[in-house]
Amino acid sequence: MKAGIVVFPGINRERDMAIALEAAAGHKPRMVWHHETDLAGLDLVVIPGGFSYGDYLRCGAMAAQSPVMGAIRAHAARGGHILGVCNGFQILTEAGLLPGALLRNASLRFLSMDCWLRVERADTDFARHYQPGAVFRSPMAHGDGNYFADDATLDRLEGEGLVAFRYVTQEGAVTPEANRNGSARNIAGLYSPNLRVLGLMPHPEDLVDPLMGGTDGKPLFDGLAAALAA
Amino acid sequence: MARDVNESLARVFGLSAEEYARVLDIMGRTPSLTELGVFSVMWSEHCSYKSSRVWLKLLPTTAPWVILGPGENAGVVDIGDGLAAIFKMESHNHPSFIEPYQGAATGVGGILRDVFTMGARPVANLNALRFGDPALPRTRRTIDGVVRGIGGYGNCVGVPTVGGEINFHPSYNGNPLVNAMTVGIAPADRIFLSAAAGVGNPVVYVGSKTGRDGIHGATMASAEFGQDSEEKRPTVQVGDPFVEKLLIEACLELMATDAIVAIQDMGAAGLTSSSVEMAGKGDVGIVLDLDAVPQRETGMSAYEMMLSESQERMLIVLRPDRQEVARAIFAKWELDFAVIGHLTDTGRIVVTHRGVVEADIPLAPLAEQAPLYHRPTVDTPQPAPLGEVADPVGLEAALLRLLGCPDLCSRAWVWDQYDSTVGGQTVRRPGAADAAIVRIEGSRRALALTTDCTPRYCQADPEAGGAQAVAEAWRNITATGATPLAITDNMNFGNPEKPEIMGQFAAAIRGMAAACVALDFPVVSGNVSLYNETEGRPILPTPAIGGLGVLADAAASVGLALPRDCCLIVIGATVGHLGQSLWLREVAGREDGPPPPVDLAAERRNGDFVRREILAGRVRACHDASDGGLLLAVVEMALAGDVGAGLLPAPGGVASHAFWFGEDQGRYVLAVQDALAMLQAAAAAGVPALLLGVSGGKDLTLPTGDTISLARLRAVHEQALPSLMGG
Amino acid sequence: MKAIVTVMLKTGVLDPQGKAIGQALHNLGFAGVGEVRAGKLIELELAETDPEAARAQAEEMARRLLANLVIESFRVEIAPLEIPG
Amino acid sequence: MKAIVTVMLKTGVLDPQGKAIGQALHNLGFAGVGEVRAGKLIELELAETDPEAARAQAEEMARRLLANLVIESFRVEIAPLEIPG
Ligand SMILES: Nc1ncnc2c1ncn2[C@@H]1O[C@H](COP(=O)(O)OP(=O)(O)O)[C@@H](O)[C@H]1O
Ligand SMILES: [Mg+2]
Repeated sequence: MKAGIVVFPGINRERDMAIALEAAAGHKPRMVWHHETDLAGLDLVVIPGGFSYGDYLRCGAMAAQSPVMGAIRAHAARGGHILGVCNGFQILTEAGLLPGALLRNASLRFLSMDCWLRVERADTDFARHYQPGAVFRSPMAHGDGNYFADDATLDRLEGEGLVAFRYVTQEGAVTPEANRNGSARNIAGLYSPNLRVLGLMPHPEDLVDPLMGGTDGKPLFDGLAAALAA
Repeated sequence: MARDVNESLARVFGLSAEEYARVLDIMGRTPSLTELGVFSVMWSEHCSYKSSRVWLKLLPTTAPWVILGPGENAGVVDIGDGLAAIFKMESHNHPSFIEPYQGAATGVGGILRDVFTMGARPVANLNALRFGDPALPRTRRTIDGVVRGIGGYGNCVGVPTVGGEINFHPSYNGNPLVNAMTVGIAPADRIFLSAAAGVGNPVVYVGSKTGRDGIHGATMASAEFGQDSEEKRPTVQVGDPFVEKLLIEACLELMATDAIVAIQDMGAAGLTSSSVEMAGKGDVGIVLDLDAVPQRETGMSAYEMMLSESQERMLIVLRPDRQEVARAIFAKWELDFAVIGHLTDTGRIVVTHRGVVEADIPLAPLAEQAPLYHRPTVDTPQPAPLGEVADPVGLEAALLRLLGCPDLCSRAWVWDQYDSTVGGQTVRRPGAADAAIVRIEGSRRALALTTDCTPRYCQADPEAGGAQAVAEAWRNITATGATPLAITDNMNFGNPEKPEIMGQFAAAIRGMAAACVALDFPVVSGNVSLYNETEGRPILPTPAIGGLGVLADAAASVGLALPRDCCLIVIGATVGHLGQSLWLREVAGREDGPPPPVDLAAERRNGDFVRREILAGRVRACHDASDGGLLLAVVEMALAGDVGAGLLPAPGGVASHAFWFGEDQGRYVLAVQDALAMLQAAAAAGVPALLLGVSGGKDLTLPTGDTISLARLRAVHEQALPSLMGG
Repeated sequence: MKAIVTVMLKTGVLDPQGKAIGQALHNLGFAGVGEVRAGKLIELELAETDPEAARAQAEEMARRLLANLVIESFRVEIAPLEIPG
Repeated sequence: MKAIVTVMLKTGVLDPQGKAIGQALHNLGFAGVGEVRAGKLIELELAETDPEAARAQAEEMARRLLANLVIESFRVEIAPLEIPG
């Protein structure tokens, strides 16, 4: 798997992501500076978490306009894989590569804690190492993770099976309490129609080592590495 | 700005009549306004340590593993594998009272710069906070703003906030304490220092532009709050964590080259203190051309530029042949870069602006003749012994009250707003262990980090309290299995011109020094914040300690979460000391008696034993017994592990409430599988040990037979702070 | 010219900030406060001197960056640059 | 009445948001953009029907909650409540 991690000014989880990808793929991912415009040769483009451009104005808004986005769009258009985590998810929605938007958390506070995620479908390159319906733990850390889309869009996403993960209780129930940031229909992650683009708010890359409290996030990266093995 | 410089203006600037006379003497003429500004900030309490220096000298600062003690921007210790930990704690108390969000945020930004300016990538932040009575709306607004500010800055720069502490007391009503600590990692042989060298070398300004922010912040930080504090407001600085993040990356990139001769962040008193200190330390002169300074506002005077405390700026002396390399790096990160001067051999700082020499000051006397005061001290009277205190309510009621009181309730509401995992190296997060554990990327090694101080002990007996603060930091690190290495301190006290306050300060230092020596735990950096008073009422003396330890293997650390089917054993002697305990305050409604004595030899013996047992793999969980005593320690372990416990009766000779809520020092609660072996090992080591009970189930069973469900305990513990803060 | 771009959440998009402000005002004892909506305001100094051209430029900026039209709507006002002083 | 409270950073106070927006507009190729300042706008529906009383009320709200007078200043505009539609 040839993975590249896009680094916008203010991104801060690129190192976490590199560790998770290296553990899965066996080699270091390429770091892609936001001025680069050629992503040829990459199987997977990852937009990691952080505060691109300080998250001033709106999270992800300024990054979504930067030069590398043209290359990322082209990568998507040729069916390449894209993973956007946290700020990366926000950037993907701001760039229109995924529908909807991420609003301020309903509590209006930054939320840093573990959450439980339910795997809504396992027949994708991202989720293939999870069981369908499995519940896994993931850290999250964001101020603006409250997923919003209008009802028609939400219905379409559900109808087309594009919801990747939902916030649930440890037992797997979709409840308001499990949905700390207030996301529409407990949506934590979304696929593009071709299932090659995934955006999600929580940070599975921060739970890939037993020392850090678990390996619940590891199957995502292992699955990707297996799917994209050259 | 055409003001006549004279003694009365000097007074407005915070200089005394004698100090101003000394300025005249050094200058041999009336200083310009800019020069007066330079003297006033360099000789402020904040920059000169004029009241505290004579006492700080008593602190031990060396050990074989100390690479650099106090004197640089932060302290440096060897942590093995060719790496160094660089760390420091600093206060932002006054700014946080005036504008809690920005005050706390810029406090975090400032301490981060102190650490990365030395070449370290920051890997952890901690914060030690003291607030007033939480029933007051003003206090709640301050808490809310401070917590948001710390999170807002730390989360954005991507440094995990992994620990800290919070206390409440009405003495902090008009003067909260915000002490921020940063820890970074650098190669031990690539530490960057601030002493300028090389006559002719360029002096370069990088980071954000200069505005009229925080002018006279350093003297404000040294001034007591009075009725007019509201009017001092325009000095508030606004932080830009995005620029700070870029600055970290740009500086670290530059530090990987050989371009830097010396580097220093612009902290309090901005351009003045950074240039004066860099040149002074290097015994060179410096010329600054203020026209070259990147400016955010128009029409700034020399005085304003020299005293501005705009954030996210650094001053660097470069090798002349590397100037373009450096310029390119800062251009890449879209930061300002400007050559604003060069080094000279004159021993003077010369500042020009629009073709006019605005300041020309000899550096040696500015430093050497800085005021130094041996202020009079009065000892704090020894508190009267407490005597017997009857138990008015019983164990269960007292436990529930303590568990939900502001000083003991869960801090999850706070740490849930701090990104504690960014970096992917946080082995033990807030609430998971007595010290946070952060692994060093790409290695098995880890740091153990904590902040500690019990101000009510310091108020009753500053010497015992000073020793206790150091001992508790050492204990919290030990309780994870780590080896304590060194501390940073943040001395928060009232007005040093009052002999009682200076007496508190001196005694706290004596206590700290004794503990540092006994525990091999030297001070490598620190900060002093005086004049923490509102309308003449001082805060509790608060010598906050930030401790750092190291683990050769992160996997060997233990947390405090209680596992099932273990025995609970307390290490250390329990005599049931209730003086100054939280039980006494919250249950008996009294705040008197002496604080618990600190037996440093026993502290060391107990801790070394506990660490050895943890590293031998014979301890499943460990928690020190401190605030609230043994029962609180056991309940915190039970809640963290979601496993209940059944407790045995207190041994004869100690009243039940004193046994369970007394705050005797030097104790640890261990969860072990083989109780007998542990008791025997303790006996062999000459360490007191006692079986307290066993773990299992989902309830706490008190020795009285009363049973309380963990769910109920959890509700009391975890809902207290959110409900106080309104959700 | 000076352009003032006001960005508000579209009706139908949950506005937790507005709600929280409303609640806080209520708690402070202010009566008779109905709906509260929170938005953003961006003031731009433009070199452009023609009001209509300036408006067009600001609208373009709003569409491309200042507002996210999935959730927000915007309004542009144009005013002469004030002489500072 | 409807009250519109505009809250801006005081002049001289660093405005990281405004700065970043200006930079982003520049990167997007918009020329001739001078200073950019970011602020907040809060729209309140007030039961009060007298414009002057409504203004006084909104100003009081701004002073007590909506603006942080340490670093921000505010302006209040009063307008009749629109009939929704
Ligand atoms: N301001 C804070 N920021 C982050 N973590 C905090 C803060 N205050 C307390 N904590 C965390 O809460 C836990 C309990 O703190 P404390 O009661 O002071 O512990 P102890 O008494 O064992 O020293 C620790 O993990 C500590 O790091
Ligand atoms: Mg502690």
